[in-house]
Amino acid sequence: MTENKNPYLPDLATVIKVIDETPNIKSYQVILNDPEKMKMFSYEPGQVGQLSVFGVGESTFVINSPPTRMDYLQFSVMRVGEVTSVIHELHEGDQIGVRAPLGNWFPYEDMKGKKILFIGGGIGLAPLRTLILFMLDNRADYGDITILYGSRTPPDLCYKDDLKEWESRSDVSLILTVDTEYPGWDKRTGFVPTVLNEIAPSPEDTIAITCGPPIMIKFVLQNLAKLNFKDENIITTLEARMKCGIGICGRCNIGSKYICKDGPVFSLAQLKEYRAEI
Amino acid sequence: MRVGVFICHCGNNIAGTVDVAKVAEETRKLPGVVYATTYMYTCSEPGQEEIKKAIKNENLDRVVVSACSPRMHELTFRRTVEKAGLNRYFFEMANIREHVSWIGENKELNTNKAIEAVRMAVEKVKQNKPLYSSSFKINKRVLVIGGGVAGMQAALDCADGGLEVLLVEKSPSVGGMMARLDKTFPTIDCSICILGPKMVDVAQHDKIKLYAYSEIDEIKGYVGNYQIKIRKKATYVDWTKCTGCGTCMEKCPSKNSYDHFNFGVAPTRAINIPFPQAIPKKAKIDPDYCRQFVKGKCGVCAKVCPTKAIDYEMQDEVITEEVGAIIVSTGYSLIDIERLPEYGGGRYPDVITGIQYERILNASGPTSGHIVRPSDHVEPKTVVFVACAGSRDKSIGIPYCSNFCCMYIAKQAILTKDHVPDSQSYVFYMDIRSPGKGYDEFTRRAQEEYGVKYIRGRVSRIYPKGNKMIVKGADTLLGTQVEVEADLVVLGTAVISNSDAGHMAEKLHISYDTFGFYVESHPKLRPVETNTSGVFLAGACQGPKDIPASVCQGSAAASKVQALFSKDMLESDPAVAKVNINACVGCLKCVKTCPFQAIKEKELRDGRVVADVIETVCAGCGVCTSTCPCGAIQLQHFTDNQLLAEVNAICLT
Amino acid sequence: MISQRLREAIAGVFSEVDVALAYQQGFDKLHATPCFMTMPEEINKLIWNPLCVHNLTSYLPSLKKKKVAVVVKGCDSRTIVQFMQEGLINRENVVIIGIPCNGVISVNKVLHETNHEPIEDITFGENGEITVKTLKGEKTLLLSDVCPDKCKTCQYPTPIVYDRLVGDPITSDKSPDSVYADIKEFENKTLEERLQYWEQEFDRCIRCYACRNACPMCICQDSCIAETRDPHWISQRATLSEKFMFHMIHALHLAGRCVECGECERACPMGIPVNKLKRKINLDMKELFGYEPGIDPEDKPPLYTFKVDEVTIKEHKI
Amino acid sequence: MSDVAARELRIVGFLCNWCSYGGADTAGVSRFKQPTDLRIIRVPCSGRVDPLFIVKALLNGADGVLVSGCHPRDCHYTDGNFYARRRLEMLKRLLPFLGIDERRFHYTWISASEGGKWQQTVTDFTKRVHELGPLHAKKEATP
Amino acid sequence: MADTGFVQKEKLNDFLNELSKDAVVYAPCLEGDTVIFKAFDSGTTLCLDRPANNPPKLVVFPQSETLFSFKYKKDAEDPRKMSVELEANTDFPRAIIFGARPCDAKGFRIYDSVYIDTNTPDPYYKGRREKTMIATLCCSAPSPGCFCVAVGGGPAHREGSDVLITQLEKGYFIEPVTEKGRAILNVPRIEDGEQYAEEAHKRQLESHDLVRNPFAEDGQPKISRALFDLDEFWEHVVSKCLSCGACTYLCPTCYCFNITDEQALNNGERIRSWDGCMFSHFTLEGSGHNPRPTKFKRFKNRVGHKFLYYPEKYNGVIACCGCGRCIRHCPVSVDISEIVSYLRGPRFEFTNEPPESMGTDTNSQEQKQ
Repeated sequence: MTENKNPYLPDLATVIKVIDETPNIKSYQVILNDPEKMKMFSYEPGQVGQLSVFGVGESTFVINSPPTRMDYLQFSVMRVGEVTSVIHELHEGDQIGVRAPLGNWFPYEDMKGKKILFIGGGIGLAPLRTLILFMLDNRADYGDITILYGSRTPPDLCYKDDLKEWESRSDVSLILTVDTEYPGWDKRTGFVPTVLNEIAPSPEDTIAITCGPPIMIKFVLQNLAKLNFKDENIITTLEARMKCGIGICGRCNIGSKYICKDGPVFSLAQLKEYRAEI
Repeated sequence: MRVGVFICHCGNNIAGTVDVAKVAEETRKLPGVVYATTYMYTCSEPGQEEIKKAIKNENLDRVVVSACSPRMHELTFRRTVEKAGLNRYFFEMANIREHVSWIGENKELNTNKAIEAVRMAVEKVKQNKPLYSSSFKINKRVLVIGGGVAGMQAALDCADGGLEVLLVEKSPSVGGMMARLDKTFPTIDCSICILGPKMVDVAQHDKIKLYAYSEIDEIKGYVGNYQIKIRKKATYVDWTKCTGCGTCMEKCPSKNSYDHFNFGVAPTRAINIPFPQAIPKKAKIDPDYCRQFVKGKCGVCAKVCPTKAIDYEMQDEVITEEVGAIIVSTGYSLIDIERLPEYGGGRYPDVITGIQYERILNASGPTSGHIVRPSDHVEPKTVVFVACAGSRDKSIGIPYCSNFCCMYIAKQAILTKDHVPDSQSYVFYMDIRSPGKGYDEFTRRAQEEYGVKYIRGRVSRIYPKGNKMIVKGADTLLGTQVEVEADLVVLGTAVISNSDAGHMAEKLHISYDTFGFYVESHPKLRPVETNTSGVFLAGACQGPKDIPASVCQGSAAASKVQALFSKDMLESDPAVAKVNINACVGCLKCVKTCPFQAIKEKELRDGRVVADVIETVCAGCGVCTSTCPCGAIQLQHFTDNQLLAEVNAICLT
Repeated sequence: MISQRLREAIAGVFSEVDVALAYQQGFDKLHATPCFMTMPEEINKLIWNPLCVHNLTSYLPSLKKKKVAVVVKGCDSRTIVQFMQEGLINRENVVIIGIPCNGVISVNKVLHETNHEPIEDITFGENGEITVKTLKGEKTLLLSDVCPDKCKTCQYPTPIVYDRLVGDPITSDKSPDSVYADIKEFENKTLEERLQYWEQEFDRCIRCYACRNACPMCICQDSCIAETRDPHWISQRATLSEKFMFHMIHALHLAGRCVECGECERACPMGIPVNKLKRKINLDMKELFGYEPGIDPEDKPPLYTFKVDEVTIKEHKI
Repeated sequence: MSDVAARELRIVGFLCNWCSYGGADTAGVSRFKQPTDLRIIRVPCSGRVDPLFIVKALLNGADGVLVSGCHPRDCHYTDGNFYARRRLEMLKRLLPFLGIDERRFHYTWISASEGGKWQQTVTDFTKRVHELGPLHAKKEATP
Repeated sequence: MADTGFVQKEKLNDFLNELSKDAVVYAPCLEGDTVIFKAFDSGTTLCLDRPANNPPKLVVFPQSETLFSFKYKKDAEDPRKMSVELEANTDFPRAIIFGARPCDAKGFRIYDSVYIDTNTPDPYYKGRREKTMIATLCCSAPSPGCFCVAVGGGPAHREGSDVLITQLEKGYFIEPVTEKGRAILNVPRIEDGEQYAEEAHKRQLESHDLVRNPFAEDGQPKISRALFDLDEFWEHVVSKCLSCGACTYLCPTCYCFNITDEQALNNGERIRSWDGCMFSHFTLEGSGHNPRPTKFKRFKNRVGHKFLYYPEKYNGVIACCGCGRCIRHCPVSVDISEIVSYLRGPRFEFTNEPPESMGTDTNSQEQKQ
C-alpha cells in the first residue's frame, strides 16, 4: 500500500468463481478489476483482506490462495452474520471491493529447514492452506510436513480437492478426523486436540501452526505444551471483529496490539506476552 | 442477488392503463434485478413456464411477479418458483391490477405507481430468506359443531369415510331446524321422515360420538391438533339410565314450561323429551320451571322414574377432546317478532311466525297437525302470509334476503289449503325468489292450483278488529291499498345469525360478517373453507340457505376434511415468529401479547431466559414482533427489515 | 440522623443479601455516586442527603440473580412496582430500604445558580435551604428552586413499596394537576414551534445512549435496535432524522412504562429534555386508560393489553 | 417522472392481509377509482404495525401514513387489531406533540367486503394530505 | 509584524465574524444551559466561561462522515451487468476551532499519532486537521473533575494548539504557537498584544496550581499490572458503570469508530461514525462471540488503552488529557482518575478509604430531616 492511498477505499474486484466447500462455507475466486493492479498485487501467506459488498459492509478473510499462484485471490467465507450472508448470495461476475493485503504473515523464512505441523479445524484450514500450498510450491525449503485436519462431519471438511491431492502426495502426511462416526467415513474420529495427542508428534525441530474454532485452539495449545512444544514454536492466527483493518478503530486489540495490523499471526510466546485471553 | 421480475399485462386489465414496457424498463435499472420482462398472462401455464425458464437461464435466485393481488395468485407463483428449484419464499408479488390499473385513470400516474410497487417488491424480496416448513402429525378426528341437517350430513360423510367424529349439539336432540319442519318444498315430503333415518344413523354410527345438550367452552391449538373443551350441560337425568320411556314427562306437575322445540306454540313439561323422534331420546329437566329447582320440593319424576335416572344434583361436566379439524354448522336463528312493531310485535297471539306455523301443521306438533289459531283454537279460514318480515329491510339492519321464506310460504299456503279446503290464503310479497330446481313451478302451483292470492307489496300494519286481524298493505301492481281480514297471520321472519355466533367465531379464530354469519375463504372458489386452516363451514351459519344447499355444504366440508386427512403429516406454515436468542433479553412481553399462547419462556444452558415460539401454534400475526423492543422476535417473511425495505423503497427516493 | 438510621437499616439486612446499593460521596462536593457494598465495613461510606439523585433501582434487572438491598426514594419505588408489573425482578430477591424524601437537587440547576463555579462545599439546612460555597463566596439556595422538575410536582414522596422504611412517611402537598402542567403548556405552542423545538434539542444528541443506559425501564440495553443491523431501524449517521428516530424509539418503547424518574434527562450530557416525550405519552395513557406506571404491581402496562370495547378511543374520521 | 412526482405526495399504507388488503382488492375488482398517491405495504395484521414504522416513514419522506385493519372483534388473529388500536391511538396523540400534524396519520378498520369504504378512505385521506401539503418541503429548501 | 495580538472584549464577536470570512469557525456556544461547539454565526451565543460539554473533536473527527459514496451502475442494454463507482472526498474547507481548552487541543495530538504519523495515514482526519487552526483559550480556573496537570497537561498547555488565547480583564491576549497560528495576527480587529504579554503569562501560571492531581505523591499515574489484570478489581470499581458512551463520546482523545454501509436503491455510502469501547456491540462478532462481554472487561480496556497500551506504543504518552468531562458528565460519576489512582497497587484494598480529593467527612453533609 502506497503512502498516499486512501486506506479505506477498496479496490474494485470481480468474483470469477464461486466454490461450494461445505453446507455453510463457500470460496470465492476474485480478481481486481484493474489489470495493472492485479499484476502488481503482492502479499505474503497469512495476510488478510477485507471484502466489501457495497451497501452491506466489509468483513475480513484470509487470502487462502498462495502468492505463488497469482491467477486470482481466493477467500473462503463461512456464513455467520450480515456481511457473510450477503457474500453467500454473490454470483460469478458480481462486483465487490477488496482491501488487501492487510496484517502480518506467517514467518515462513524462519521455518525453513524445519518440520512443519499444521493443525486445523473447520474453516481454520483457510490460513493454513495458503501456507501449505506456498510450502508445497517451495517444497525443498522445508522438512516433513504433517497436516492434521478435522471437522464436525465429513461434508464439513473444506478444500476437498486439496485434501485429495495432499493425501496422494508422498511428501505430505495428512491426517483427517471428524468429530463422530459418520456413514461412509473410514478415517479417524475424535476431536482434533484428542487426535493430536494420539499421533503425539515430536516437538523436535518442529513448528506447529494451528487455526480453528477458539475452543479447539485452546485445547490444541494445551496439548502442544504437554507434548513439549516451545511457545515460540507454536503459531496461531486470531480473529476478531474488525472494521478499519489498519489499527485505528479500536476493537480488535489485545493490549496494545491490533489483530488487524500487528496480527493475525502470533506465536504463543507473543500471545502470552500480550496477556491475551485464549 | 439475481432478481427476475415478470410484469403481467393481464390482457388489457393491466396493460390498458399501465405502460408495462416502461415498468419493465425502469425495473431493469434496479440493483439486483438482472431480468425483467412483460407477459400477456403470467398466471397461465406458458406464463409460468416462462418464469421457470428464466430462473434456469438467468440463474435467478429471487422472483417478483407484478400482476394481480397476491390474495389471488401468490400461491400459484410460489409453486412455480418452487418447481424451478427456488425456495417458495424467494418470491414476492406486486399488485398492480387491483391496486393500480383498475383504480387509477391516469396512465402516467398508474405507470409511476406500478414502477414503485415493483420497486417495493424487489426491495423486499432481496430481504427474503428461505423458509422451510416442518411437518407434524395430524390427529385424524373431526369435530362437528351443531347437529342440524348440515352438521349431521358432514358427520355422517366423515364417519362413512372412516374418520372419528365428535358431534356436539347444544340442544337436547340433533335434528336442528329441519326436525321441526312439517313438509319440505318442493316435494311436500315429510321432513322428519327423511331426516329421522339420518338422525338414527348419527346415533348408531360407531365412528360418531354424539355430545347432545353440550357446548364448546374452549378451542386451542391449530390445524391437525386442536384441543377442545366441551361442556356437557347438566340435564339432571342420568342419560346412561334413561330409557326415554316418557313416564316422567307424563307425571310432571309443572305443565307450563316453555317449549323450545315448538317455539312456544304450546307449553311443555319441566321434564321433557323434546319430540318423539328425538335423538338421543332422553329426558332433561328445565330447571327454570322444575318445581324441585324453583320451589325446592317436588321430586315427582325421581319417584316415578323406573330406572332411577333423575339426579337433581347433577353438575355441568367439562370434557377435553382432541381433534384435527373442525366443521362449524351452528345454523341460524330467526328475528324476534318484537322487532317488527308494525306487525304487532308479538302482542297478538294470532300473528305467528313461519316456524311456529310449521309446528302447528306438523302431525306430531302441539296441535297434532290440526290448524287452529292460538287465540281461540278455532280453525282459520283466511290466512295471510307476510314474506320478508324483517328481511331486505335496511331500517332494522337486515338488508339481505333470507333465502328460503318465499318457498316455505308457498308450501305452507298449499298445506293450509290441504288441511282446510275452504280456506283462502294470501301472500304479501316483495319479489318471489324461487331459483331452485322445481321451485318456480312450486310457487306457481300454489297460485294456480291452490288459489293462493299473491299480492305484491309491503304490509304496513297489522291490527286486530274483533276476532280478526286486519292486514293493511299496498298492492304495488294494482297501485292500490289492500286490506285483508285474516283469521291468522303468518310472518316469514328474517333469518339471522345465532346470538352467540360472534363468541363462537372468536373461539374458532374465524371471521364473521356484520350480520354474524361466518366468512368463507372465497365466496366462489372456497365456499366451505375459512381463513383459519382446519376450520370449515357448513349450513346456514355461513348465510341463510335451504336444506339441499345445507346438505351440499355438509358433504363439501366433509370432503375437505377427508382431503386434509388424506395425509398423515401436515406441513406447518414457516412464516411464523422466530426468536434470535442472542438478541432476546427475556422480558417476555411477547408472551403476554401473543393471542395464541404460542410463546413460552425457555432457559438456555447459560441460565439466560429467552422467549421460545411453538411453531405449530404460532398463527403468524406478528403482534409479538411489534411488541418486542429489541427486535429479537421476528415474524418470518414480514420481518422488520423486510417491511423497512418497503418503507425505504417508498420514502428514501 | 437519617444517614445513621439508614446505615443501621442496611447493616440489619446485610447478611441476607449479596450486595447493597446505596449512595456515597462522589468525585466532588456536589455529587453523590451509587455504591455497591459487599462488605460490612463499606457501610460507613454511605450517605443520605439531597445529592442522592440517582435511581438505584436501574441496576436491579442486571442483578436479577442476586439478592440485593437497595435504597429507594418515593419516585424510585415506582420503578420497582413497574418491574413487578412486568416481571423483570424477583421481588423476593430484593430488600427495599425506603426513604421518604423531600426532594433532591438538580446538579445542573445548582451549577446554573453558581455560574458553574466549582463547588467547594455544600450544606443542607433543615427547611430546604442549601448553602453553597464556591471560590467566589457563599450563596444560599432553596431546595425548591434547584430541585429537578419531578420533585416540584412529586406525588409520591414516600415509597410505594418497601421492606423497611427509614424515617416517617411524608404525604405530598403538591397538586396532582400540576404534574403535567408543563406538558399541557407545551401543547399551547404551534406545530411549527414544537417541531422546531425538538429539532433543536435532538440536534445536540451525540447518541452516547446515556439516556438509554440510565433508564431503568430500557430493558434491551445491549440489544437496543438503535445499534443493530437486523433489524436495521436507523443508520449510524449523525443526522437530525436519525437522532430524532432514536429518541422516538426510546419514547415509544417506554410508552406506558415510563415511571418518570427522570434519569434519562439527568444522564444526558447534552442537556436534552429526553423525559418530556415519555411524560406526554404517560399523560395520554392516563387519559385513555386511567393508567399510571409504577403504582400498582397488579396493573398491566396499557399497550400490552386491551379491552374489546375501548370507550375512550373514538373512531377517527377523515 | 419528476413532474409525476411533483403532482403526487408520498402516502404509505399498511394494510392487514385478511381484511383491508382484501377491501382494497374489492375496490379494485369493483373498479372504484382512487387517487394514485398511496403505496400499499401488506402486513399480516394491523397488530404487526409497530408505530415506529409510521414514525420512520414520516421522518424519512412520507407525507402521510394510513393504517387499516380488520374491524375490532373481526381480527383474523382475534386480538391483533385490539393491540393495534391502542398503539396507533397513542401515536396519533403523540405526533402533534412532536410538531407533526396528526392529520397526516390515519388509522381505520375496513373489511374485505368494504370496497366502497376503502375507496372513500383513500380518496378522503389523499385529499387531506394534499391540503396539508408536503411534510418535508421545508427541509429540502435548506440543505 | 507583531508577535502577539490582543482583541478587546467587546470586539470579540466582530473578530470572530472576521475569522468566519474564510473559514468555518467552531466556538463554544450556549444552547439552553448547555455549552456546545458549533459553527459560529450571528445567531449563536458565545460562552467562554466554562469548558464546553463536548470537546471540539467533532470538527476534525465528525460524529459521522462519509468515507466514500458508491453508485451501482446498470448497463443500459443488459440488466445483468452492473458496475460500481466509488467516490471519496478528502478535500475539506478551512476551519478554525476557537475557544478550545488546552486539554482539548492536546487531545488532537493523541489522535495525530494514530491517524497521521503512521504508514497508513487517515486522509479524512489528516485532511481536516491540516485545514483546521486551533485557537485555544487558557483555563483561568479548573472545572469540577478536571486533572490535566496529572497527565502532562495544564491550564495553559500549548501542545496541539496553533494559537493560545489568555483572557484578561479587558480582552483576549493572543499568541501564535505554530506557524499556522501566526495567520491569526493578520486578521482585522486585532491589535498588538505586546503590552499585555506579561500579565497574560502571569495569568497562565496562576491557575496551574489550582488543578487537582489525583495521582498524589509524584503526580504521575502508575499502574500495577498485577492489579490491572485482576478481574475482581474491575468488578469492584466499575459495578456502578452504566456502560453508556458519554465518557468516550465526550473524550477529546477517544478516537474509536465504526464503519457501516447505507444504501438506497443504486446509491449508498460507507459511513464512519463514532463508536465507543464501552458498548457491548463494539466487539461483538457475527457469531455472537464477544471477547469483551462485560462492562468490567470493557472498562478495563478503556483504562488500559489510555494508561497502558497507548503509552506503550507512543513513547509513554498517556492517552488522557485530564479534561474531566468523563467524570463531570458521567450519569453515575464514575471517576477514572480515582480508578487509576487505585491502580497504583500493588494490592488493592477493597476497604480503601476514598482518596483525599473526596469528602471523607460525610456526616457534615447530612440532610437534617
